[in-house]
Amino acid sequence: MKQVFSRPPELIDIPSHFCPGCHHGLIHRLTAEALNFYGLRKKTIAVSSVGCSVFLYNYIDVDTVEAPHGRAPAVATGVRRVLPDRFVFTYQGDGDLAAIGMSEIIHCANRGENITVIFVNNSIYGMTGGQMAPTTLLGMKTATTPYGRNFSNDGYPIRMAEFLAPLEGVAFSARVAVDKIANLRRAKKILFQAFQTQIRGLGFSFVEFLSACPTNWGLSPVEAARKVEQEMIPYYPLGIFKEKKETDHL
Amino acid sequence: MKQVFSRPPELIDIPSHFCPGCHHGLIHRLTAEALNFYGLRKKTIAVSSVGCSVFLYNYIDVDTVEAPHGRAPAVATGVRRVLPDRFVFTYQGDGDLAAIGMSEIIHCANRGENITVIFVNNSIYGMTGGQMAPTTLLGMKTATTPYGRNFSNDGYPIRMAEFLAPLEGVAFSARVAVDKIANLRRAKKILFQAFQTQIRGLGFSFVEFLSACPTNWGLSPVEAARKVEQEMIPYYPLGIFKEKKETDHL
Amino acid sequence: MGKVVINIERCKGCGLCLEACPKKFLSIGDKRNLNGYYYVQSRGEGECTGCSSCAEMCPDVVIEVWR
Amino acid sequence: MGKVVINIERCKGCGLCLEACPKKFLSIGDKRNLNGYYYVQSRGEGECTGCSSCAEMCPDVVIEVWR
Amino acid sequence: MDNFYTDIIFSGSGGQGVMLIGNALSLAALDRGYLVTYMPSYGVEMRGGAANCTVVISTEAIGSPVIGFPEILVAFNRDSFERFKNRVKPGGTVIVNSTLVPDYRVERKEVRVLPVALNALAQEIGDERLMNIMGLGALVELIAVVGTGDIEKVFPKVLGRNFEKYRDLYLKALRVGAEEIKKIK
Amino acid sequence: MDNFYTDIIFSGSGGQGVMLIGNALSLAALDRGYLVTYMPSYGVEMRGGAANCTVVISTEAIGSPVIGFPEILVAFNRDSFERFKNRVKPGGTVIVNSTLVPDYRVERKEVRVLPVALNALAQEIGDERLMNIMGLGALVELIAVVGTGDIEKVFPKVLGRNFEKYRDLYLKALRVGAEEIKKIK
Amino acid sequence: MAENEDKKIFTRGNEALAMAAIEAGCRYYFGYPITPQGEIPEYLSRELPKVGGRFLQAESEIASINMLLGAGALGARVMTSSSGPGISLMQEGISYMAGSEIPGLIVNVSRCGPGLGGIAPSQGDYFQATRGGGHGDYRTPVLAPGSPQEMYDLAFLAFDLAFKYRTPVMILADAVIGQMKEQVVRREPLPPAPLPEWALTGADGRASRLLKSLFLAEGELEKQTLKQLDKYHEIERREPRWEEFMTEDADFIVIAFGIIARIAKSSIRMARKQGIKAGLLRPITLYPFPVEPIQKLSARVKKILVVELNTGQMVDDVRLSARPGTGIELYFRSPGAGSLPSLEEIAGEMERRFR
Amino acid sequence: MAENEDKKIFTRGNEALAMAAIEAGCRYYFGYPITPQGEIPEYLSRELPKVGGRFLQAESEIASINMLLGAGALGARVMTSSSGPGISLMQEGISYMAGSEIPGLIVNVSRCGPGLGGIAPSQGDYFQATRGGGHGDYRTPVLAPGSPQEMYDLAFLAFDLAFKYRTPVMILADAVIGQMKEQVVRREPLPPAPLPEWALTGADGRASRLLKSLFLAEGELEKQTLKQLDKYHEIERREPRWEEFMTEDADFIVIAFGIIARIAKSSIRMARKQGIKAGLLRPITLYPFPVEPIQKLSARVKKILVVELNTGQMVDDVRLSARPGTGIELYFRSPGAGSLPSLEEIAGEMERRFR
Ligand SMILES: Cc1ncc(C[n+]2csc(CCOP(=O)(O)OP(=O)(O)O)c2C)c(N)n1
Ligand SMILES: Cc1ncc(C[n+]2csc(CCOP(=O)(O)OP(=O)(O)O)c2C)c(N)n1
Ligand code: SF4
Ligand code: SF4
Ligand code: SF4
Ligand code: SF4
Ligand code: SF4
Ligand code: SF4
Ligand SMILES: [Mg+2]
Ligand SMILES: [Mg+2]
Repeated sequence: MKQVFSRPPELIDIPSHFCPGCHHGLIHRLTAEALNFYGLRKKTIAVSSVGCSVFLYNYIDVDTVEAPHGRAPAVATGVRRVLPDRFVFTYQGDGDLAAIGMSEIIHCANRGENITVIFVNNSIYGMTGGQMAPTTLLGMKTATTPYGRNFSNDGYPIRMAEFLAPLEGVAFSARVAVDKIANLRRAKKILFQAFQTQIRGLGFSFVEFLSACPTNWGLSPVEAARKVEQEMIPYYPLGIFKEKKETDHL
Repeated sequence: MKQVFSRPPELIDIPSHFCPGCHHGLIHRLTAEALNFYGLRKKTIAVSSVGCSVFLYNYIDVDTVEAPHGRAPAVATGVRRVLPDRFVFTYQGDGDLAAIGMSEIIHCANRGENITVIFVNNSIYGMTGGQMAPTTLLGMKTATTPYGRNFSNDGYPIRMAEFLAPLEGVAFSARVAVDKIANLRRAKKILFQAFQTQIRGLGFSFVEFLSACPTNWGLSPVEAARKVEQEMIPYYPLGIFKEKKETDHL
Repeated sequence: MGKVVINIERCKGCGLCLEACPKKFLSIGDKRNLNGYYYVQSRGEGECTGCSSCAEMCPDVVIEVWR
Repeated sequence: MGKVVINIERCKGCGLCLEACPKKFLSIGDKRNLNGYYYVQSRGEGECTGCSSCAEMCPDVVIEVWR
Repeated sequence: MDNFYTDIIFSGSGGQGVMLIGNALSLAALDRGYLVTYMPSYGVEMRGGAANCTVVISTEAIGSPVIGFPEILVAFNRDSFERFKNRVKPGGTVIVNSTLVPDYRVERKEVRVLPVALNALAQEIGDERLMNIMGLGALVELIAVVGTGDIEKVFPKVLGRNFEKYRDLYLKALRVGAEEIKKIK
Repeated sequence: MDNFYTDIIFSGSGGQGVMLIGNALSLAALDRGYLVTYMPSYGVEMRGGAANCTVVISTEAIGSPVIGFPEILVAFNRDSFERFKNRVKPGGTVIVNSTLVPDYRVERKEVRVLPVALNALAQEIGDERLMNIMGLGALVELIAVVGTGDIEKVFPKVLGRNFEKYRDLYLKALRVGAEEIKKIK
Repeated sequence: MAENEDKKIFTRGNEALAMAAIEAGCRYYFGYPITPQGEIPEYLSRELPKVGGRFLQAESEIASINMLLGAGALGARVMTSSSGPGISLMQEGISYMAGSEIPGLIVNVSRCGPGLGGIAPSQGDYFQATRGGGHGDYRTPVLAPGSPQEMYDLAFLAFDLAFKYRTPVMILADAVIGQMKEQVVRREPLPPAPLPEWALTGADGRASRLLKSLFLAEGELEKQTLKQLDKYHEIERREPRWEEFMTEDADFIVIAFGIIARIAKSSIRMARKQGIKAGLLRPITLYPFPVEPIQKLSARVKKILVVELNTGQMVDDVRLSARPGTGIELYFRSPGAGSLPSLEEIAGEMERRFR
Repeated sequence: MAENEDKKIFTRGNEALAMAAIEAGCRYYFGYPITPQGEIPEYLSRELPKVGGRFLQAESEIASINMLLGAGALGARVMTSSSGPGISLMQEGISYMAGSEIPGLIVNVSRCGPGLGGIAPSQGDYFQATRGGGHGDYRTPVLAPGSPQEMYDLAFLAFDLAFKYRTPVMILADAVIGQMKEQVVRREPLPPAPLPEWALTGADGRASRLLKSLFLAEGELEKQTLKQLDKYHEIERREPRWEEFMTEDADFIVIAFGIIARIAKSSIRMARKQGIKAGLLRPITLYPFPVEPIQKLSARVKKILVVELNTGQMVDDVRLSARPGTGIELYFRSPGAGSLPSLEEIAGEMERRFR
């Protein structure tokens, strides 16, 4: 018999701190697999962000700098400018990227920084205990929308993958999910594509992962995954929204 | 004989501090005319921003609060939440709104705050002496792009009116110019439309004015106006990009 | 038939009004105002229709128009 | 014909793997591991094809698959 | 009232209802005229499932609601037992859930360990989830500052409607816990 | 070198080349072995067209490069004349551009006013824009710290290629300015 | 919750503060989530709509403070809350509010830094709070609650001061005071306050108003700052608040605030039992600092021990306040998980230094 | 410009600093426009590309400081520059850099506040700079140049200190020092510095590295902060720098920094002519503050006059440094257009107080 599935060595072999059924774990693994596939461990500089995934560096075995909440794209820009030949990625939650970090992500994308952004949209602030995120669905109750998110007070949930796509600097933008095996496998392919976008120097690549937060959704892991399918995907369609085939600016 | 053109009383009768031929003066006047037309003086709260137009309050005779650089949309949100029946507008330069204030403008737009944003895109930092703005055209030399703006270092000039339009909260988004009389008259109509959008409670309205900065462009006022026509409008097309006819969220 | 009244002390001589005048009724003169600007004046030929274009294009709201 | 190796002490009993198994080969047992989680185990019936779906869906990378 | 002071750490995993019983004890002691502080764990501390709270009950003004070395530890699972057992003050007591920590051991002589098979006993009376209430019953019996009756009075506040519905079960759990302690203390 | 100190404010509107002559004077004085500071107006101060700079020339270490009350004012237009005229130190001097400020008047007796019709004279020699150089010539003659020759030496640095092209014109402007002052000082 | 209707409640510091804010007339909240202050927005998102107020989770702390500025400019009672990193991000906005004389309440339920640091309690933001972490010459009154009861009481005081002096006011609590529950006695809610005469409302029947911090004309900013300085001097004269505990006969004084002062009180009781005549001075206002009582005490006592949960910040203010020559010592614990000193630890320090 | 090739040049403070940064090995600049520091980015946008460096105008000050953090994490010599409001916005990032021990240079060419304030020179950011305007217990070395020459020299020192101590370093200048031109003598550019052993470069042939400021485990943050505290103590011991001027025989001492110290020197010359034996102590490092020389002088002189262009900030540090009982007075001008004191004004104050 041959081992057909094993932990990628880029994913450090320790127990994770994530709640049971949290999709962060899956997205971490896919990231490690992509690093592995392209042989990037030795030339990668990762930028972690603030959220449940702050401990990225405990799990992914690459050089890492911890960015302040929301600022990973700016930190990554600093990294990128100094070492243009390294592989650089950020890993950011939806509070981090789409609320406090909105300016940094847009300008980074618009500059076409040749980095990859892994964006984990779980429609909630996980780490701080379940407050409304910019991505929280309308009507959803959270710690700070006890009566449900309401457009006229709280605005609409924002679709980052589509929103960023029109920016000239964006070479690749897509949305994926890991709620079931088919989506997960497609997610992996798309993440690999994003990595390749950077490797080929095409510019800014962005992959939005729909992700379950069973804890703050108050659901079991299986129910939470189902909510991704039944409530999130209808509002946040999966797909590739931009895909440059070659650099336009060199 | 009848007087067919005179200074609107909302525009305080003092000399302006703007450079000769600066379009800020025109945009100020159109703003005053709109306030006049809709009889808004008594119920308006204006939010000024930081840039050459910081002295808005010296010219426009309404209650005004001065926002920190880039934060006018947040300040306006505070205003709007306390007094939902007042007329609220911000007046912001392109450095202010599209660089440092990117996060605030997007979130304000996305929330659909019922305010009007007057956005003055002169493709440069006027007040601080002609540095690159997010809107500076490619190739343009500025104090901080002495070799011309270059995409691979500085990113692409950003088209705010189009960029904001897809956000659900945005009720009205348009781009206008005041470089010659036809454009100016159309600009006035569109500004009035934006004001009406707010008056009717439809949500966030946004008017981007292409504007000349003869001083920092190093051109005469007439040449500068011509540059608006020949270089800016081709990249920044005039038009209405979004126009909601009724509220969708009440 | 129109008439323009120019507040010459406020004029900055930018020339936007003359560009806008369909009648080429205006010009920049050779006298300076107190602020040192060569200010705008009627060219002394042609006729003003009172169309207001000049006034509308003036960033400093220097011109009043009568008709 | 496949085989799954489950690192039961790492399992958090979330159940995502069993949902993913086309063969319904896995189940959550009634024993807890040291962390207090009821962990996943083979149901003892059916057959594992070694398709890896379970392992791929496990957020905690608990399962190794052989084929 | 005589001078009195005690402090307790309740500790377990997220779902075990640790905070709830800490609150109940606090309110009951308050009703009895004591000064009380309650200090929960919070934030990232809670990720990975740990949850604990500290209750201080005293007749004198309470300084710190945070107790490094408690007089009493109520440990609902292995992690919390391991984390806090060596911090219990000399002369102090540990109530440990022996269902989940069958091999409980405190190396220190001066600390008394009272094992109660909380999950098992709770299952016996019909619902494993009542283990926290049972733990509270045990603790109340141990410290003898408030009675189970006092706890009963505050239950509506902390349990809400559930209490109306399952009143008897709750009270039974409380009682069983207390009785277990009586047996061994 | 004997002890020496003077400070000058050059003031005019944006296009008048005020900063340029301040720089030229500074460099020339530096070459002569003086200590020199140059302080420009900057930022929003410059909006609306005002521009000024302050040059301090001294044999002793210079404290403030910002001078509230200068010994000498060179005023190229009305605004700057009005703004600074009453700040000139008792015993000080104002060189004023009498083309643009025909009705110059300083109310204070202790201040000497030297009118030079800079625009007019510059026009005469062929280019009104040379008024700033002419003003510099006047100032140099007045303070007699550096000669027009010293200024000539630094012109390539501050004027760049223009100087090669219009060398004679620049020097003429300098001379005319100096001569005007000689006439009236 | 039913318990909220009683006058005596057992509640968390954060909730007590939020409750008091509403009772003090606050109707607007703008804030961004951060631990350990989460219960404040949680409470207000639930309760503000019930009293006709508005709760908005802002997209960032920068947006929050600027929404505060906008709402405050209308004369509304408005607040935000955050912790360490979020408060740092607010510094520009706070400076603008101070410069524009716009009132508002900023709550810092302090956690440990620098950087992301941790979420344990801390007093490491003392300098930032009391010296104006933002640019320019301004100060903000800073209130340091020592219990949930004071979280409650000081919220009232904060709004009083904010409107009396037209200034942003900060409540500097810490994770323990914010998270702990204790009994709190509530008072009567304040009646609605009249709109201040500087408030922006639309220039209806009056000249238009302006709130700004830019003063460019010669002499203008200096004048404005000196006016503000007078205000700060008045605050320094009239508003210092502190608690003295067993100081009457004390030979030794501990100076501490917030959670540390609470613990130190128990330590003092312990030390007294051991025959050390110690007392406590607890600054309740960190700015204005209670200079006078420290001056007085320092003339009398043998030694002062400053205890802080940081690497030594307030000790500067104590040194600046005490009579020259006073023996002032510092005991600190650098904040972080597990570093909150116990009462025995502080008592031990007293023993060591006061014996 | 041809003049740049000489070793003696007549240049603006801002340009001298930018020039020196390049010569000290700085190859990366991230910054956002603001007056009065515009010449720094202007110079660097022109010159950095010529030496293989990168210049990026960031979208904001927050982005700037975080780009600094990212570039600094790679061991690169990197800088930003700003003024008042922009520096306030950087406080979170500076705190993170300090917490993560990432070096970098932050230049504050100070203007007046609070809020938008004005663009006149100011020393109103003294507290912010020296006390850590950000959250948590950290300090940053702060260098205060008094001339264009020192703008030049201190840029070298700043990078030295930043890398020696793995810390962000601030140069606190003011609008006058930044804008004025004066003669500057240049030195030889530094040879390229070796990459520090903590730098992130990709984990090639070694274990992966991590730079962070989060320390959650029990005791971890306390340990880290105490380690940093040792560093700060070392800085306080080894790095104070100051200038003394005519202090040997002085009966009176003026203490001032930056532009004020420059002016005060002339005032002292004037006072000496009037027979007042005055001298000047000018702190060059504001943190570490030159405690020792002030202690020494205070034991000897009759009075100390602190002169500041703010409402009185450094005076606290002087009080904390001087021997108890020293007569310390403060003369300040609140910053704003037209409020820079003249030499006569300061001399007058000396006359009044020292006579
Ligand atoms: C400046 C700042 N503001 C707020 C916080 C508190 N905080 C920590 S994580 C977080 C958001 C977490 O949500 P998200 O980014 O969606 O990540 P998730 O935990 O959901 O994966 C916040 C607000 C902080 N650390 N810094
Ligand atoms: C936080 C902050 N950063 C920078 C500045 C400096 N500043 C003043 S105005 C301005 C930008 C002006 O450009 P723009 O917004 O395009 O307005 P314009 O002058 O061109 O009309 C800047 C960067 C500031 N005042 N505050
Ligand atoms: S709180 Fe949510 S996002 Fe965070 S670890 Fe738990 S499940 Fe995952
Ligand atoms: S600098 Fe430009 S934008 Fe500013 S006033 Fe002058 S022309 Fe207008
Ligand atoms: S009103 Fe019309 S015709 Fe008359 S001057 Fe003006 S633009 Fe010309
Ligand atoms: S447009 Fe106005 S300011 Fe310009 S020249 Fe005409 S009148 Fe003068
Ligand atoms: S490998 Fe496939 S068949 Fe085997 S247990 Fe896993 S999912 Fe089921
Ligand atoms: S998915 Fe993993 S953690 Fe979840 S039950 Fe299966 S093996 Fe256990
Ligand atoms: Mg999230
Ligand atoms: Mg602009």
